[in-house]
Amino acid sequence: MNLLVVAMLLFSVGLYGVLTRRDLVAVLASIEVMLGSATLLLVGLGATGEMIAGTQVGGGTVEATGVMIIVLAAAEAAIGLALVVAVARRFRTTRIDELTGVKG
Amino acid sequence: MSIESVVFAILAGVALAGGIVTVFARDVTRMVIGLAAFLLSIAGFFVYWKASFLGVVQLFVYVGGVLVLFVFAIMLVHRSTEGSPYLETRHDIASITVAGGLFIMVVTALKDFVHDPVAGAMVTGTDEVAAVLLGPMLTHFEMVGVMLLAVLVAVVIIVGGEER
Amino acid sequence: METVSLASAFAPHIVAVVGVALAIMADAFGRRALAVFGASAGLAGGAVVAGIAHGRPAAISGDLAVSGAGFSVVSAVVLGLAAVVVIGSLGWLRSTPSGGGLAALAAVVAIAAAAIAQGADLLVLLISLEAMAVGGYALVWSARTEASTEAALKFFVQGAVATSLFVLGLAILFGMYGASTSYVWLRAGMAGMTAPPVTTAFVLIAVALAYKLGAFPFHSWAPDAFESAPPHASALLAGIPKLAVVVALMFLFTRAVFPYIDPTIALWVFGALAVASMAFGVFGGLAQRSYTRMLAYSGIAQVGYALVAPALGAPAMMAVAVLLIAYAAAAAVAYLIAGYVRSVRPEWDGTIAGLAGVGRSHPLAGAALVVAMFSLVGMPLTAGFWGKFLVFGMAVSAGFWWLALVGVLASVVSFGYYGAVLKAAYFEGADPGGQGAADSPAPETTPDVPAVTAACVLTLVLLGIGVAPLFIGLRWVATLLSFA
Amino acid sequence: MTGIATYGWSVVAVPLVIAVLAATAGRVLGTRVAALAALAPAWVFAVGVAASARVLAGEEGAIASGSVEWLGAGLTVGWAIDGLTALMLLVVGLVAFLVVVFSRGYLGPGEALPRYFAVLALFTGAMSALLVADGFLGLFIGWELVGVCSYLLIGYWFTRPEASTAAVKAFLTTRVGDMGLLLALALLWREVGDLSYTAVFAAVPGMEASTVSTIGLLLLVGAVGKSAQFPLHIWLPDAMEGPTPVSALIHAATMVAAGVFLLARAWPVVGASADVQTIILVLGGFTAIAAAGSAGAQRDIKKVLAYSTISQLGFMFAAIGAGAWVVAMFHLVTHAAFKALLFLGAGSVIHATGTQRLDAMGGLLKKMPLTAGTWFVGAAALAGIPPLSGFFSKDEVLHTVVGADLGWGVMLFAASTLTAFYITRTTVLVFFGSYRGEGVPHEGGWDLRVPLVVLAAFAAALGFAGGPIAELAGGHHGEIDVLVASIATALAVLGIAVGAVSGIRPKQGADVTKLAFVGPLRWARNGWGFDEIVRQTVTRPACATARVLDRVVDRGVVDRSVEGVGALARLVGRGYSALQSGDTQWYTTLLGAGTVALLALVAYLGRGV
Amino acid sequence: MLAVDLLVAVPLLGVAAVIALGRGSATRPRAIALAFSVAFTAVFASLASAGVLTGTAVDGIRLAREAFPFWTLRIDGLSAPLLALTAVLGPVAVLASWGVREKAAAHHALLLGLQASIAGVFLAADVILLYVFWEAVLIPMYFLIGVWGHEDRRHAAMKFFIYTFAGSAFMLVGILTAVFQTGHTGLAEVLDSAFVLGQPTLVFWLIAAGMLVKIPAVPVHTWLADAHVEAPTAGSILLAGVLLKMGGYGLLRLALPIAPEVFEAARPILAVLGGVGIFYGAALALAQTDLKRLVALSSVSHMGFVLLGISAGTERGFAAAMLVMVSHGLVAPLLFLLVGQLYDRTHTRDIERFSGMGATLPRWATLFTFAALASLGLPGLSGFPGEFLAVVAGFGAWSYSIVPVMAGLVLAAAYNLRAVKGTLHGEIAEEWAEISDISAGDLVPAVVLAACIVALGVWPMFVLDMTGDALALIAALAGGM
Repeated sequence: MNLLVVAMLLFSVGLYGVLTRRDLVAVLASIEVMLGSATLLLVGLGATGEMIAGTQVGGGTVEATGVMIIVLAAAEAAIGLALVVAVARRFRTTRIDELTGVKG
Repeated sequence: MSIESVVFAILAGVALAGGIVTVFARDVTRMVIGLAAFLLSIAGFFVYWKASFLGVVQLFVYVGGVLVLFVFAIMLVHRSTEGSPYLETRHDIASITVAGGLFIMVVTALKDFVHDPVAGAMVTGTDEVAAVLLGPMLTHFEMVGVMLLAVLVAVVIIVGGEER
Repeated sequence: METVSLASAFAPHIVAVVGVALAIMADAFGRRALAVFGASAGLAGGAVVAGIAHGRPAAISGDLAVSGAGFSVVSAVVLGLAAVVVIGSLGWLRSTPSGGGLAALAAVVAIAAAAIAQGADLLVLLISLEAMAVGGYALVWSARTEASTEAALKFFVQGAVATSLFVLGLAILFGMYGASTSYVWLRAGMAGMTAPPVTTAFVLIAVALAYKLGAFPFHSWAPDAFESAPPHASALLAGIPKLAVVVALMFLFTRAVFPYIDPTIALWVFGALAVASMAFGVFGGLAQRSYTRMLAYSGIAQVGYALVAPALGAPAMMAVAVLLIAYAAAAAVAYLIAGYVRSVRPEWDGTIAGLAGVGRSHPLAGAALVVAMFSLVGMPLTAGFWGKFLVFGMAVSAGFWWLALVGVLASVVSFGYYGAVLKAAYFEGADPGGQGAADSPAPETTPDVPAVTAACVLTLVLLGIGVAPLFIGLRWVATLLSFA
Repeated sequence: MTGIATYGWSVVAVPLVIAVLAATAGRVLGTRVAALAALAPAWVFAVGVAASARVLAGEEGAIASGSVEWLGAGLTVGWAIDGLTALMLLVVGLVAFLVVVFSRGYLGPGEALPRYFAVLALFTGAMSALLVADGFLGLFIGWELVGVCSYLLIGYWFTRPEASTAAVKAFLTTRVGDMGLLLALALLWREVGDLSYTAVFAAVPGMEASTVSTIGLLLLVGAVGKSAQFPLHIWLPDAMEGPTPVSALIHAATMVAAGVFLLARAWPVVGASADVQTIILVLGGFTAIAAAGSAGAQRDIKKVLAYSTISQLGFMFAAIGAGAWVVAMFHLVTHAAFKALLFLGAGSVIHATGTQRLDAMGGLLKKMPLTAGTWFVGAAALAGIPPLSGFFSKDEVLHTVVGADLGWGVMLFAASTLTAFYITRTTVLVFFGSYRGEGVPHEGGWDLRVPLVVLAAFAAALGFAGGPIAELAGGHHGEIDVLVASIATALAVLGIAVGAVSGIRPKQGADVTKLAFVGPLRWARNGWGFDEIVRQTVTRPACATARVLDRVVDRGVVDRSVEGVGALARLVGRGYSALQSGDTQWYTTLLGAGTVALLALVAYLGRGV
Repeated sequence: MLAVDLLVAVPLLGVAAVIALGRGSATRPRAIALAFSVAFTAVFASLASAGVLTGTAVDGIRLAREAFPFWTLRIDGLSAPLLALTAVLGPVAVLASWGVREKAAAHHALLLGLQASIAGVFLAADVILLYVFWEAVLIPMYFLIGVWGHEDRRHAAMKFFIYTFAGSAFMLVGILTAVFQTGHTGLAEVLDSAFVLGQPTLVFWLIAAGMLVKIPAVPVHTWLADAHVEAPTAGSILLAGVLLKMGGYGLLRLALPIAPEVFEAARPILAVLGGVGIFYGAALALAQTDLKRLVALSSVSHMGFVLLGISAGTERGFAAAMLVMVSHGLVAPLLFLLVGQLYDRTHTRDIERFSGMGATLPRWATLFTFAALASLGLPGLSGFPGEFLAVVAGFGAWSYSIVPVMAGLVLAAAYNLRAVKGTLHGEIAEEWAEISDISAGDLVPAVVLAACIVALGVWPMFVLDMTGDALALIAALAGGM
């Protein structure tokens, strides 16, 4: 049960980071924390060794799915950083609370 | 206090510490270190659960790739902005309730259904993973390929400068 | 369900990917026009292939994709509509730096949408959502203005959070029940259980999809993104992804994975989202002065009407498909016309009032605008009417006449802003007898011909679907879009 | 010759056709349009004569009748000519013909003649329709058409604001009465299911008393409206704004008599309930005395005659109230003759002096001997001097009313005295003393003089035709009551004496009414102030409520609430769009909050499982 | 029979013809439009041979063999008189907009489109088709008011559209419930299997709400005045002439038969709405200074009689409602035509500023007086039979509680005559001394309407023969006499 607690705690901390950190890069870091903790939970739950519907729960597919998600997270980080760089170039700042031009 | 629980505790501790430092660090470098610690602990978990291939992938992709990406971004970004690398956080009630709420809701929902992973339960080796990746999950593999291609094109367009 | 090979299920997508590759290469050599044609041709090819496949009854192939009947039709519509919009954006893409790359990205978004519409595996869904999101961020950013950069970033941050929620939901489901992320296996694994973890996963995945749809309270990205994005990009991003995601949502929640969840939960979750989105979209739209931002709010309202379907359960799938096909086409027309007006009136400040006299000075664009607006309102003689007729009809026959009444009254209030566009386009300008607002075209404007042609093609589609059923009934729609 | 009576409907059709011809071809005909218009009443008179001849020759039942299903089963429009109708056709035909002749001279060439004569012909047709109708529906159609013709003719000189106001006032007041009649029809339709006279009269015994008296009362309301009895009499004095020949025809002889004709025609219904009769008696008596009083104080020659008409109609209503509708018809006929004569006489005087004010006339006996002579015959007949027609008919009225109710009998005696007083006063003011107006008054042309002579002849002779008139009307002719006759005549002489004294005026410029009690005189002159009461209690509040309803209720409440809903929607919209604050982290918080809310909702819903 | 379908097809062809041929010039479109609207009248006349004038029902050709055949048209006793009215008003509307110069092609195309959808509403024998045409009517009207209207046209067009669209929104939910619960969309089948309906009260009142907004009944009438004041003459003619009748027609065609017992319970409410409508409309009209607004509010009063007639629940009452609808369909357009012609000359509709027009415009004044008398219900003109029958039927059903209706009738006389007095009577205002009387061209539509008014006034059986036994069937349904 404490795997669930650890993973969800990390997820919540990451989410809190996203919601409160001033700096864009820090927000990205928090997003990575969230995705990492979600992956951890996925693999952790997968590794319980239960037998469901005749097949070994977990096994190769869990790891393969893990790999897929890590790749996705990396892609996410890449495009995120690209956007952050674009914002930095255009707005000369990375403070998220100054980016409120578009509203209404 | 079996060996497993001790290892688990250590890894969990490092992960939590890394996460918290990443989120609450005042200084950029301390944040990066925290992130590195967090990612390493995740890799540790995977290895601890015998998902060694996954651990290695995590290590290479994250620690090697993404972290370096972060460092470059930070250098790129903070060079162009005269702002001090001082990062503050805007603590407010709404964010705490949302984050905490999510935690409480999910944990209460799952707490009596989830069993802790049993070390060694996942008897997988690299060849099983390869067999799965190139077997039933081949389609996912190719789709991820297309997706990465898209990301590549997008990043080049966004950051590729004006000359094109 | 006789199985059909996985390759043939994903055949349309593969054909389209060839187009993408072609586009990227062409752009590399600086041949932007060729890139646009390549991407559009790829999409069109994919649409044709999907169209051919619609004859077969719906079948899950290789545990990953479902094809045949309604699913293939939706996939064909998605790809076909995207092809038209990409060709329609030729003018814009040719004049903007790295236009070819953007065309490729637009094609990727369409392919991902088609994959979502035919997905029968959570991971396929996740990867496609991610691909569509990435394409979306780039397209929104491509206006290269301060506003679009900021909007793209906001789009990204919320997208990332939504993706992580999706992964969390996937983790719970896959971790606890499935030997694989495929619907078939998940359903076998869960074997009818409705334990709290299942409902939690239900909510988390629903939230991720609702975010992609732009339903209230997950809508915040839509107004900013669609207002600051180039109108041609919004034309692609506004309607097509919503159509695919709703079909996936209906298939996932009412048929494949969660059919035995207590119907009141589905009614309450989706009903609440539906009514909230309608209210927010409709009333929010009234307060808008900018034309594209108003269209974004109207998108939220249309999603509200669409989310009535999942609240009713599986039989409403055909109805919501018709509703959103009509919306996708109408939204594409509305945004393409915005692109056209911007090309003809460079001094247009993007406001609805700024459209003064467009109907009189540009009859074709005006006519397209009229049909699009009336289709979005749901007026008879346009496709939008049949969408609402079927969805609210389903609601009424399920006994929720009040839900239908809320929906229909929301459409009435929505005329407040749709009508304002027509009012500006036709009633403004001098009193009868005067020409429209001074629209002597500035010397160097080149009218965006591809955009208005694409808009007119889609207008004819809207009118066609609107008038045909009067004569030949709705049976052909039922057979075409049956998701049995 | 008497065959033409069979075409009952022609009495309506011919005048209508002539009216259309006069209106369209009027421009071309010039003054000859009068000749064309004269054909209409001539035809009506001819049919009347033919029909009367056949009735007097003893032919029973309706001479010519027919009906057509106008609005579906039961609602038929029919026509039939019997004795009563024939009598009225005679009266209408004759007076209308003479009025058309008189109008030819009275109206100058510059006037819009086609419009005048077309409406006059239309009026003849409408009046005939009313008379010839064989059912209440046909009667109602004629009734309303006659009202409109009166409106059009009163407002003939529409450029004069007083004329157009008077026309509207006339139509609205009679319209109020018509509503009573309409309600009566609705009630009859509900009770009987068929509006033709025969069906209604057959059904009356079957109905319970309260319904019959309600119908009677409602019919009375219609009659009061049309015959300008109290309280709906206020329009007649103002109606004098119309051309004088019109007043002679419509507001003396024909239209105002329609009320009496209605009560006579519907006698089986009206007579069936005693309390309706008493109400008619009281109403008639009161109107007679009150109007006679006002007539005495007027300064305008036509207003005197207007109040006189109201008073004489009051006599007829009293007679009907007393149960003798035949006597009322007899008095109606004689009154039509001498009152039309007086009006045309007044017309001739106005034509000559150019004014209607009594204090600008005087001494016209020498200048207009023929008008004066005919006027004397009319005035004497009105006053009830034997052997003129007025004496006989009024005597019979007095006889029956005294027989029914002594109190009201005495009132009528006083009224007839007052009648003698005001007609003599007017006669003296107009024809004796010295001429107080400008210019040189002289007799009119032949078309002004001939009608006067003809009418004078009838006014004189009709008294002796009591028998045939009564027979036509469907009743029998009573003998002269010597006692009543002698008292009446004595009182008439007294009235004449007092009238003569009050009529003598000093030379130029003296105020005509320099009598001691000036205050009550002005009160009497404007109809005992009743006109003002109605304006304060009905017309002004009606317009006020209309304005309030429009300004406050409609635009203020109903419309504003509709526009308000729109504004509210916009307000809510502004609130929602403020939600889009532009801050990324607020957006993401919203997303997170939504997720947590849904999780809570699902947990709450799933708690039972 | 093909002719029935032609009634919708001909105006649509007209729309195409006007757009194709008439684009450039300002005079050609009106000629084409006139040709096609007269053709519409001719097609309707040809239907007379099929016995339409004596109430026999004629079916349109059955195009679709599908199980969901929406396109089924039918003309019967209930729709024949109103179609006849449309046939008369079509050409009149075109003639009334003879002077429209700018965007003439679009104007006449919209007029013909409006006529097509109006014919569609009255012919539709399928509930969905009825709703489609019901909404389709709004589109041309919205543009007619919006583009060719007067100063405040934009707000008026928006208010008109949203208000009636909201009404028909309720109606749509009612129709959806009926269609999806009975499983049919054909009007006959839906009515036959109406017993299946879950909540008949709900369905009745949802559909009736749409109708009451359209009639308009009193609380929901404020859109009418604004729409009329700002609409161009041709728009007002068709709006007052036929659009208002769709409400009454809908009540008899759809709302009543679908839930007769609910109608029985609703009759008192309808009666009150009718009575209040008559009195309130008349009182408002009395207080107006704008001539067109006065005529618009008089329509509210006249349509109150329709509600009164329908609320009587008997065949007599329905006949009265039909008569008032047809008569008002002739009188109101004539009034709007005349007011339009006056506006073209004086560019104002304010009664206070007019005086003595009777002398300056004799021909116009005669027609205006004629129209005012027809409007106040003078016997011999079309207003009387309908209103008389409504009062008689109303009295039969509600006895003495219809006294306010009597007051309404007196007020009707008051506001009509006040309008005549205000404009025609009094000294000749020097301001308008030199304006010219209406030309022969202007006279044609006015005389056509006047002739119909007299014909209907003298012989109302024209309409009652046309309704045949349709009203009796509905009355039998409603349990009335």
